[in-house]
Amino acid sequence: MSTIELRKLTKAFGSFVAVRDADLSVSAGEVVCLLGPSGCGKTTMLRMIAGLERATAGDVIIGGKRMNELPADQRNIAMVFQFYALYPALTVGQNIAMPLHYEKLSPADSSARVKRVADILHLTTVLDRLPGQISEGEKQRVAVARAIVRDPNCFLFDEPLSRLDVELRHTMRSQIKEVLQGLSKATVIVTHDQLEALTMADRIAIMRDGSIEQVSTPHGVFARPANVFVASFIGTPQMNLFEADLKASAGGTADVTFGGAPLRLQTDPAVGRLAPASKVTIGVRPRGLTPVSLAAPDTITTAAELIEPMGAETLIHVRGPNKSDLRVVVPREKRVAIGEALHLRCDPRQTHVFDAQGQAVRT
Amino acid sequence: MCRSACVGLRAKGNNATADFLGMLHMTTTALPPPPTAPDAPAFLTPALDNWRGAIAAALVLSVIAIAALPAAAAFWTVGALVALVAATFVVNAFRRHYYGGLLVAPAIAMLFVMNIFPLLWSLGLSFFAYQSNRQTMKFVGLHNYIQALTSDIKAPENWANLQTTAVFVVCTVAAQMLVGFLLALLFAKQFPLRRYLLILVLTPMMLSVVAVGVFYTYYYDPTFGLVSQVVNRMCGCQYVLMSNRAGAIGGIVFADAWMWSPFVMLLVLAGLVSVPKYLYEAASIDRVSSWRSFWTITFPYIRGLLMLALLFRTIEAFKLADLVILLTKGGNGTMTISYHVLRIAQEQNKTSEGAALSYLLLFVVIVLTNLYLYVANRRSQEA
Amino acid sequence: MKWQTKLAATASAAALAMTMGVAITPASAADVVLKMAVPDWPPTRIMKKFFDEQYKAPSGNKVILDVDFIPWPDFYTRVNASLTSGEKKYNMSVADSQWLGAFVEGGYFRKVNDYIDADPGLKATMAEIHPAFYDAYSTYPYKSKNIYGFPQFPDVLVTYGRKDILCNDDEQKNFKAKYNTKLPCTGEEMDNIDWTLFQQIGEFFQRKKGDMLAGKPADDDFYGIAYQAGKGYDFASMQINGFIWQAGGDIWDETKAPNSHAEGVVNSPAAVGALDHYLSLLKYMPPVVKTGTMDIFKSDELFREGKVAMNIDWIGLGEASLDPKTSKVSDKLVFGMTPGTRGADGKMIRWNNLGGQPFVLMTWNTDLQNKEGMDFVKWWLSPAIQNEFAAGGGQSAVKSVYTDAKYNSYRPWNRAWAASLDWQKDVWHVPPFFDLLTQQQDQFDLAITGKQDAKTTLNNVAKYQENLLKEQGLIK
Amino acid sequence: MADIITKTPIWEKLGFRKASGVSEAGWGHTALAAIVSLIYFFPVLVIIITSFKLQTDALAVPAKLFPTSLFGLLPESMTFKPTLENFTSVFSRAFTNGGAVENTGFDRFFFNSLFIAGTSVLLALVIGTLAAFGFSRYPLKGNDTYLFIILTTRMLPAVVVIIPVMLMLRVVGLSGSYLGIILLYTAFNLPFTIWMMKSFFDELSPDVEDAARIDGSSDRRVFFKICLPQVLAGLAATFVFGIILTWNEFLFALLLSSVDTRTVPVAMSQAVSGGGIGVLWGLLAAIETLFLIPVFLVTFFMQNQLLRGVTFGTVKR
Repeated sequence: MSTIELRKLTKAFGSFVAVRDADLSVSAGEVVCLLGPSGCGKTTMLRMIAGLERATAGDVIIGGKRMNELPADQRNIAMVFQFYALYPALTVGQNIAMPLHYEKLSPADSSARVKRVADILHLTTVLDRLPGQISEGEKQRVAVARAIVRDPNCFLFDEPLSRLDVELRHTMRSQIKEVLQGLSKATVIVTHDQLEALTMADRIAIMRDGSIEQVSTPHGVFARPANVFVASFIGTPQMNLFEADLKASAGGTADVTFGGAPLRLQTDPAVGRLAPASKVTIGVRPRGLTPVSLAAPDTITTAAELIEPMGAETLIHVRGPNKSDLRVVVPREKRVAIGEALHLRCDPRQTHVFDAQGQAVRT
Repeated sequence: MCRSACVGLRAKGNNATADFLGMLHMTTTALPPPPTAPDAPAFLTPALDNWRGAIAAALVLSVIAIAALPAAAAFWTVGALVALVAATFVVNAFRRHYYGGLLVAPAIAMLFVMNIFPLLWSLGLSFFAYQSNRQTMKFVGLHNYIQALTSDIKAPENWANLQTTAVFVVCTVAAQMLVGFLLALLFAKQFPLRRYLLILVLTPMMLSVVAVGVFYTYYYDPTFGLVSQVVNRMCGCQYVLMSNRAGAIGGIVFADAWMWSPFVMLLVLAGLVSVPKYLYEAASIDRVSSWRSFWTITFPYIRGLLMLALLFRTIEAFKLADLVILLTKGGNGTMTISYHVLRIAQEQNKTSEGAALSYLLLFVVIVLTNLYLYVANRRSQEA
Repeated sequence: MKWQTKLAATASAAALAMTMGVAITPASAADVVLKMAVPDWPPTRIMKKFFDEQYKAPSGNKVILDVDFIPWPDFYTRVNASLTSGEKKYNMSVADSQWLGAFVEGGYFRKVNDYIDADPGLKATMAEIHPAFYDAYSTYPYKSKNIYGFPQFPDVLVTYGRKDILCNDDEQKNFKAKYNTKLPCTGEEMDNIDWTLFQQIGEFFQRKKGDMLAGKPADDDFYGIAYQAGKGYDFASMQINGFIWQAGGDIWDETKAPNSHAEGVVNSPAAVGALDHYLSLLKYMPPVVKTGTMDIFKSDELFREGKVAMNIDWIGLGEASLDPKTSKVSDKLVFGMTPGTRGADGKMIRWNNLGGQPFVLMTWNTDLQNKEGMDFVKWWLSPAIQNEFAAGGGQSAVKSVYTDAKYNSYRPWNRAWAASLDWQKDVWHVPPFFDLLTQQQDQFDLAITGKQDAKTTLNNVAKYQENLLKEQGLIK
Repeated sequence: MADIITKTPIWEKLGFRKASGVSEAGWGHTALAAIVSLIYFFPVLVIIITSFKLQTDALAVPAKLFPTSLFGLLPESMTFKPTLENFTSVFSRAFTNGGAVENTGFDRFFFNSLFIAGTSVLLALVIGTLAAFGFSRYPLKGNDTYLFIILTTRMLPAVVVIIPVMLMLRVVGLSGSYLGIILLYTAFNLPFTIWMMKSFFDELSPDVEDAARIDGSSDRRVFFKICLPQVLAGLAATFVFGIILTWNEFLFALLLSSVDTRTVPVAMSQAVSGGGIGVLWGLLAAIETLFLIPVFLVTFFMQNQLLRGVTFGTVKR
């Protein structure tokens, strides 16, 4: 049984609350990413799971056992640190073998295990070097090797790829994912890079200011953001969010006023439950806006301001009603001149309505 | 950018000294070579940066001055010539952009004048028969050294004093390292009031040696002393700590170790608090036992400092004289070689004999230091 | 610029301060400065005070006595280093009598016969000085005609006693019962103590804490006798020499060089017996004696704190006993001459090593400085000043002063002073004095701490001295 | 490129999770440390207590350790009446029995100690920092050997150099002056100043300096504006370390100072000999107590910098 369950986990440093009432469960073989901006409490949460910080309130349950009181060394977990925490006085091989001393293996077994993970992570040639003498990518792999060399309850990764350059990050990402897939352990990865989270995780927990805002699959957080924060945090280019006044809504069609101009949108039927004349936030992915040739009740009238070719597509910054900035992604073939008027239609599948509290309105 | 490679290369050299420093992670950062400078002046050009010429001229003139002029005038002449040579070096360095040399020059000059020159002076003196209270001087070659090593009156005494010194060095350095290390472990945590308690432990090394010595005679005094009073009360007997050799040595070692353990503690503590915390966290996740994590994580961090502390304290222990003078006057088999040198050179005014003995002592210290550096270095390369 | 400005400001401030330190205000041209190195203690403080208050140079010059008061423990180190480094800093200095040879031979201390011969008044004063002190303080070689020094503070050993203990009726009665002798109580009775009686007093007054002492339970362990038995400087030798001379032995006699020897004299049976006698009394003394650090200060401290009944020590330490601030026995004091050895004929044989210090002039002084210095000496040795000095706590070796009836009233120990003068001798004054002394002290310390017997000790001393003196060409 | 990144301690630059092995402990640990510290401090405490005692109290048997009976809780024999007399005696007292109260010169001696120690440590800091920068940035051939030789100048017994030094100072007319003793102490402080400061310069990231040079800063500007501000903590540590070692120096001070430049450790013997009668315990303790205060305060307020500084470059941060 390799699961992690957090119940109402809270950590306060004096009056500052780093993590507040966090609930999360990770099942065996599942990879969960803790994603959020710097200082949102994700590392603190990971350290509480590891036992490096003591929870102020709530429970940490690993493998079905409550672990709150146990120090890190009795929780049987493996962790990869942000700066790898390689023991500077030991060789790579000795570093990897370090967790094995606890299991009291024979030297032969131990070196066989080290050899095996070194093979997996392509470290065989550097086993005799000191950490100061190897490259960043190798250090990263040593840190992973040290984690997988034994059979822990779960894996924890703290910003594992943050110190690598873009290319290396890409390869390491797939390598780590590959390694993890073969292990069927509960894994928690802390990252502030959404691409990392989206590619590596089975589920993503998005955190802000110590609270978990949403836990869902990569597809889920992208397609069905639970609130304005998640909507704005996930996806590049960022989702367009604008405030509007709801006039009336029925049967999946809503009439709103956006910057003085009326607009008719296809929305989730649940919008109908909102009181008329309430403030809402409309979120539309840049790829969910399509320029059409003529103005219509369901289009927003804007003017192109800045054009950024992105290769396959083109990103256009447009000026909308009430001087709002909107981003539109159009296919490469579509040519737009600066100052040209654009009438944008919203794709109902990529249009989200958030209520005055910022929560998504959905069935 | 060859920084780490350069260090690595140097650390593999055979010179024990350089290795030791390499072991201490003394990294050096090389700068790109300075922009092209004018060529050095020819040997015979009378230029202010012609240091080769200046050295040659100064040597010749010095010899003439020493031979021809009265002592005081010769002194000043030679001094002026040395200053001239130094000036040519500085001008040379300046013209050719040897900034390293310019930066180091004041320190070297200071050390030369105040340390190295007097040392050479007394080295020279050790080849003469010279007593400072009698103004006659006669060249005797190695006589003073031979006497110190073979004379049937002086040699056994020197040898016995050296042995006593060895006992002191071993005991007091061991005690200081142990106590200092334990104290450092005690303070290597963050706890309430740590700041205030730490300064209490650091205080002994700020005291004046005279006061410490005098007050320890008071603590050890059989009639008035606190130690004796406590022991007398407990055993009901008459306790005299310094009445035999073991007691006298123990008493001096205790006072010395008490005074200087904080020094070791300071160095070790500095090492302990600079171990990154995340290494301990990783170790606890990897379920490394605390014994093992001490040897694999903590010890590598403080090893350099422990060795440095050991080196500093050993050198100082060889010079142990003040506490001996204050506590026993060298009685009860506590006569150290340094006190012996002090008596010969200072009280009995046998300056050249004292100098010779000092250089023999320096030789012992340097041999031991290098031996120690060699061993330390071997250990660090194995690790 | 901030950094550089600060740096420049700091540097110039430091430079300024240093220049001020270098330029110690020099005396104006007409003044004569006599720079004098002295140990820091009352006799020299009094001298400086008298000089400042009373001295007017007969020449009419303005003479300034610039005194460097150096604490006792470092006095020799400081003066020796100053002289031998050629610093030529001092014009006058207090010295120990034994240092004369060491610094005369090297050309530091100035022979002053010419000045004395030129001044009949001064010559008469010199003749007034007790011969024991004149020989020890002024002459080098010892007892020759060459004059170098003048008494600054002449000193002898006396016995310090506790009236309240010694005169206690119970103690008197018990002592009489045990030894069939009267326990000495007054100064006159103490003058008559021989080493046997001294030993009996030591044996009698060994009291544990709580034992009865003078009618009361003792509040701490108590001992009868104490004398110097320390390894430092000359502490044990000064007492042991007295024992040796009294027993008919001798130390190496420099006045008979180059024909006198150390071997056979220093370790003669009489000397060995004397050292044994000295050692045999140590067991009655406070326990600190076992550590070899019972010097004159420690035994004095024990006496002042009321831990011993009788202590043999220099007069120079006496003032502290009289001061209730530093002494618990200030009102219970009695003084006598030091013990002698009872000869076969029942007469007392007395010898002791003298103490105290002379002061000297330096060879590099200008004539004017020497002249003013000699005028100062003459003034210092004049009876009026010597009397005033004695009244203030000093001692005088000038006959007209110490024979004056009022002399004894100055201090309680002065009664024993004049009587002791006739049997004082001094140790060696030869240049290798410190070699002789340190080796001898080392050996005595081994004997005192029980590591070797008297015979071995003196054999070692004799062997070393014979060798050293031959090496130095002092004996054949 | 890779090894440059290794040398840059990112965690320090980012400012979070500072390199520190200091783990937290609670009041229980405080209690343990307090017991150990107080036992260790006890001999010093006795000196401080003695400074409030009269001579006869100081030597009392059994020892009187308490200035108050705590409302009768302690027996009379263990308590003494505290007095400030020793402290006033440090500065002025009568030198002869019943004589007039005179200035002892200790105000001057304290000033001398402060001035000499302070100036020489600062001077060593200036010269040593320049040299350390030179050794660190412009390594010579056999750099480490030079550094080691500099260290060995402290191995010989001081007595060997003292006579030549005295002679030299006399020849140049500096004997007994502030300048002479300050220069000697400066040389005395230089070796470890160079060692410590070099370790600090070695630790600095060269990238910043390179960047400054690319931006057109002169070498001097790089030193003053870029390097020095980064090693201020190191300067503080070296200063404290130097003060601790210089403050108590005895032999050189004894032989090289005149009446006007005498320092406290030398003058302290006034109380050790007590004017020729033996140790004046209360007075000696009072001098030592006063003497301890400045260096105690400096160390107390700079202990964190000191702890950072005395690693002599043996620890990579």
